[in-house]
Amino acid sequence: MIYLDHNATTPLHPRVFEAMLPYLRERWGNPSSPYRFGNQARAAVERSRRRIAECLSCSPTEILFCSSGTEADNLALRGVAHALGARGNHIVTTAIEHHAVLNTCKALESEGFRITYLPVNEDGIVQIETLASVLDDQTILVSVMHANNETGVIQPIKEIADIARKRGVLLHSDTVQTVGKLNVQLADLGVDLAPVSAHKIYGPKGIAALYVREGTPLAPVITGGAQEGGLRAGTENVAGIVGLAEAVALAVEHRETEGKRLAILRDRLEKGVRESIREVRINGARAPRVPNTSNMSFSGVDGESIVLGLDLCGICLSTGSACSTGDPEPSHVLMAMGINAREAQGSIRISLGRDTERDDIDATVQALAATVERLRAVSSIQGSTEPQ
Amino acid sequence: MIYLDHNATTPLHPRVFEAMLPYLRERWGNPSSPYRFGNQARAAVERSRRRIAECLSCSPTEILFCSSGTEADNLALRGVAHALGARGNHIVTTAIEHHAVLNTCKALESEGFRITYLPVNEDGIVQIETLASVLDDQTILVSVMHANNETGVIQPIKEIADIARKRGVLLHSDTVQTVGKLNVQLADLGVDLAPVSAHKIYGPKGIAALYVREGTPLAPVITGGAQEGGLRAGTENVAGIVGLAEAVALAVEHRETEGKRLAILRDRLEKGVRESIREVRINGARAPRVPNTSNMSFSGVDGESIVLGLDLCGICLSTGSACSTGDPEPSHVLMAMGINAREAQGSIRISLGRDTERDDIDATVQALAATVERLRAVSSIQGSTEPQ
Amino acid sequence: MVDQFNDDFGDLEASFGPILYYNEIVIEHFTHPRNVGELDESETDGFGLVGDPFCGDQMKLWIAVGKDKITKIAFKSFGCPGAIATSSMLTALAEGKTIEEARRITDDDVIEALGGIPERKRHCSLLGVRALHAAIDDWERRRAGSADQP
Amino acid sequence: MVDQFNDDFGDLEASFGPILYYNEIVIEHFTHPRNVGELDESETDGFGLVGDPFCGDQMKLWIAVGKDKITKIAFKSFGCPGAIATSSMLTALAEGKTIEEARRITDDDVIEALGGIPERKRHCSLLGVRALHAAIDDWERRRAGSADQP
Ligand SMILES: Cc1ncc(COP(=O)(O)O)c(C=O)c1O
Ligand SMILES: Cc1ncc(COP(=O)(O)O)c(C=O)c1O
Repeated sequence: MIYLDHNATTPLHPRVFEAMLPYLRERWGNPSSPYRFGNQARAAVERSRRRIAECLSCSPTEILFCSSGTEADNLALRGVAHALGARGNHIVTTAIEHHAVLNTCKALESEGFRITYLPVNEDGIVQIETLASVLDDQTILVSVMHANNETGVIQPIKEIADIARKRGVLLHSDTVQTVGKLNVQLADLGVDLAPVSAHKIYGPKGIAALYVREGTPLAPVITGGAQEGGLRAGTENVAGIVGLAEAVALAVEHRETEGKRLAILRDRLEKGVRESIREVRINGARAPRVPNTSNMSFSGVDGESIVLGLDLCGICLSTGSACSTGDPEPSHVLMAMGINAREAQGSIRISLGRDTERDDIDATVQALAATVERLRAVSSIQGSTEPQ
Repeated sequence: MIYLDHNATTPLHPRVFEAMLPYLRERWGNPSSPYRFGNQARAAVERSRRRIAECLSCSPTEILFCSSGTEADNLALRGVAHALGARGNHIVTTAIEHHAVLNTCKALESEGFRITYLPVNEDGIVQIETLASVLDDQTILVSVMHANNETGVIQPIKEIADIARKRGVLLHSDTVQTVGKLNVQLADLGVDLAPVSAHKIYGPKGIAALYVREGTPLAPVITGGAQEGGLRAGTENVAGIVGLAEAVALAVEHRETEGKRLAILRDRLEKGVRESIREVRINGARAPRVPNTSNMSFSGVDGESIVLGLDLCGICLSTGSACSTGDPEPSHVLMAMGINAREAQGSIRISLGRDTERDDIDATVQALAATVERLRAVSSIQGSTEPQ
Repeated sequence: MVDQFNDDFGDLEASFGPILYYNEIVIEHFTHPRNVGELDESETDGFGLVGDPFCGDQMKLWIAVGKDKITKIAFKSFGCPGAIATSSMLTALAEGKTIEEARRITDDDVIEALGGIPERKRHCSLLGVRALHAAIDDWERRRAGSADQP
Repeated sequence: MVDQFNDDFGDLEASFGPILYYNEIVIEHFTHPRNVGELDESETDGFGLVGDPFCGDQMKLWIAVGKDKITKIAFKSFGCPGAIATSSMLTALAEGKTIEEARRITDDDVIEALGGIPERKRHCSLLGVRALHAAIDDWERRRAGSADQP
């Protein structure tokens, strides 16, 4: 199997698995229990928190554990909205956010919040010129992702942070796809809230963290016991937390060398595809991108058909974000970039990872060329020759 | 180590660990991915759902996965409150619920919901005579736990369900402490919502399920992708889900024999304590209780001091629920039963489990007697001889 | 290779979440669709073009009719695997049938012949049936047109 | 046995959640409290009884004073390990001290002598200091009382 969907999920790194094992087997105490066996589990949680904080340049008390990138995004958005709802009801986000942010904004909209969706240009970059003008005295939060999960396009977070800070507005940035891919130094980045999801960085599924800058007002989404300073109740997933810390450490440790390696492979992939398949468009190619992601549109064919065709060759890739797959609507990210619905429908995302080798890339180019050709022979739409 | 805090958490059963392993190692796909490697993970999730449904007598579509018993309680309470908020704003619960329910009710109170807390009698049983009279045409939900986590006292859920159903009010029952201890047949029990937490039944931490009876209106707490029918977004914790299913199956399989075994050990413990320590009160002893739990008050000594004293002998037990430990307030459960603050302060919970043997019980009785005696020698309060 | 994955699946559709699981017959029709192509203008007796505004799929279908029977059929489809496989199966079912018989082919017939397709792909099978009806209508119009001619 | 667990702990207090981690000195004073007991009415020069309404803890403290020095001290405590250990350490610090010196003992002195106690248990250490002050006040009252007498 050639797996090229690392933006959807990644395998557990053996070192992460090893780190988790003692907490699945011998050290299974409840971190909130008052005896030493519980303290042992507590120590593991707090050591993990400290480790993650060191890797991402923040203070341990600024790291909250929760169960997924999605939950972290919910805690950030709902948490700030409910903490500051009395001060203002306006939130600014973008048209290209992950559904974890978009659908949470929709939910907040139905609670009475006003949401502004910033547009992106054809390269997939958020138009920050408009940001300053949409902020008003009701604005409590700006949420702009660090890099897009479908295209890999990096957003100008520091500039956005400057604007937000000047206006006294909090900034959440969805960093789920950038930890381990970009140099995420939270203190530097200028954001107030940022999630990390373990399963995107060779950690386990079911665990994540939210960075919450010191002093950021936040209401809990899940209430109950006093865990996580009362901001996220529920018995801690100790093994998961230890795994997350190990995964973050690995991600930071290997970021530079892996990034360089993957950028070369990604470029090889795109060159190969351009050379062997006509009428292909690489979405976001002109923008700065994370090194592992490539998003392509093939005119006249359907993305799902390409995915199945390649699956039958033992190659795993997807049409876009995993959680919207099976959804018949074309990618909201590509549509926001001005790509028409039919072209968006013919798009796939290829995301490389630690296990990706040069041979995998070459085999994928070949399989992709053959599949697209076969599908185009079946297709009732002849690419650009078809009047739309 | 003698571990007698199984109501706080339990070790991972080797069979559960074995069941999880393939999903931590080889089968790490994202269940929402459109290729077969993703389908493999999806199949594991759906098979687990079916298995749990079979064990608990409900339909697979009535089982939602989430990350903890606490989250399941939040989803039940907030989910119904937000789905039915337009119809009514009154919720009835009890004074002895777990903080996952109590603090969520408090949060809903600050959103404008009205909460009625039913009292319990001195045996710790909810006074259902008062239930019918507190229901009004604004009542949308009743939440009464199946058995209390501190005392083990079983609540008359079927009678409560009859009343709730007659009045057309939904019923949530916190079954976190009863799955595997009582015969939880969800269809029979008459409840509309009920949680299961894996780590209480020899499963992993960080995974749970909520039973939601077909047709029960529910709003999501965590929004994003389309996972769990849109009711709980976030990439699924596949290994955790598989582990939960295995744990539920084991819990149901061993319930009867384990229950009988533990009831005998629990009775031996209580007899031993009564015989070797004066001025002890077994809280809830006259009520029907789950077989593994015993809650005791020793006059003149502090619960935390007993816990540390026994910890130093290698025996793990606690003063009450793990998530309120370290909290200086005496147990709200015991206080609700009419026990005064100082006596409540001198209480401990002993909860037995699969690894508990007769020798452990005898060693615990001895250590407990010695510790209480030593602490009473230091104590400024001489039990009943002390005027209060 | 398909089999390696198949053992895991039962009636998964009943539960939650997006499942794009296609069975082996569907996959076979997707990888080797029957009657792909176009008929020459000269041999075309009916043509249908339909689109699914919901998912963006599109299908073109050509028929040649002799003695009220569909003697030749060809299609081209733009769409997901479900669209391609159902298009293919529809043409396989329609070929050699009389116009009357062909008109009675339903989307359920197509799905049954394929051994089922994912619930959320059922609408794909309508595309083929609609394209066939459009082509038959076209054939009837053309026949009426030529009959009108002196 | 304590050591087996100790290696894991640093400055855990800085982070989240209830941590009831006591160091070895605290545990030693908890398991072997100094000066436990009561002084006879006859040898008691001062007595203090204080309670912590917040946590329900209670402490009784007796002193015997000779030449302005605390010659004997005894206590009884109802409360958590922190309360017992701080009570014990307070008596150890106060024994042999002059009244003046004893009055200057602060809760921080007690905590320092114990090598620290959990943040949320700091209030326990106040109990001992307050009980000692109460006993000294009582001693002063008694002395004033006997001085008043002809
Ligand atoms: C940008 C982004 N945000 C949030 C998420 C959600 O994270 P999780 O899968 O851990 O819920 C994802 C992954 O799907 C993502 O790519
Ligand atoms: C009755 C009850 N409800 C809810 C919970 C919370 O479950 P979890 O620890 O999985 O968050 C617990 C356990 O602490 C419990 O005993």
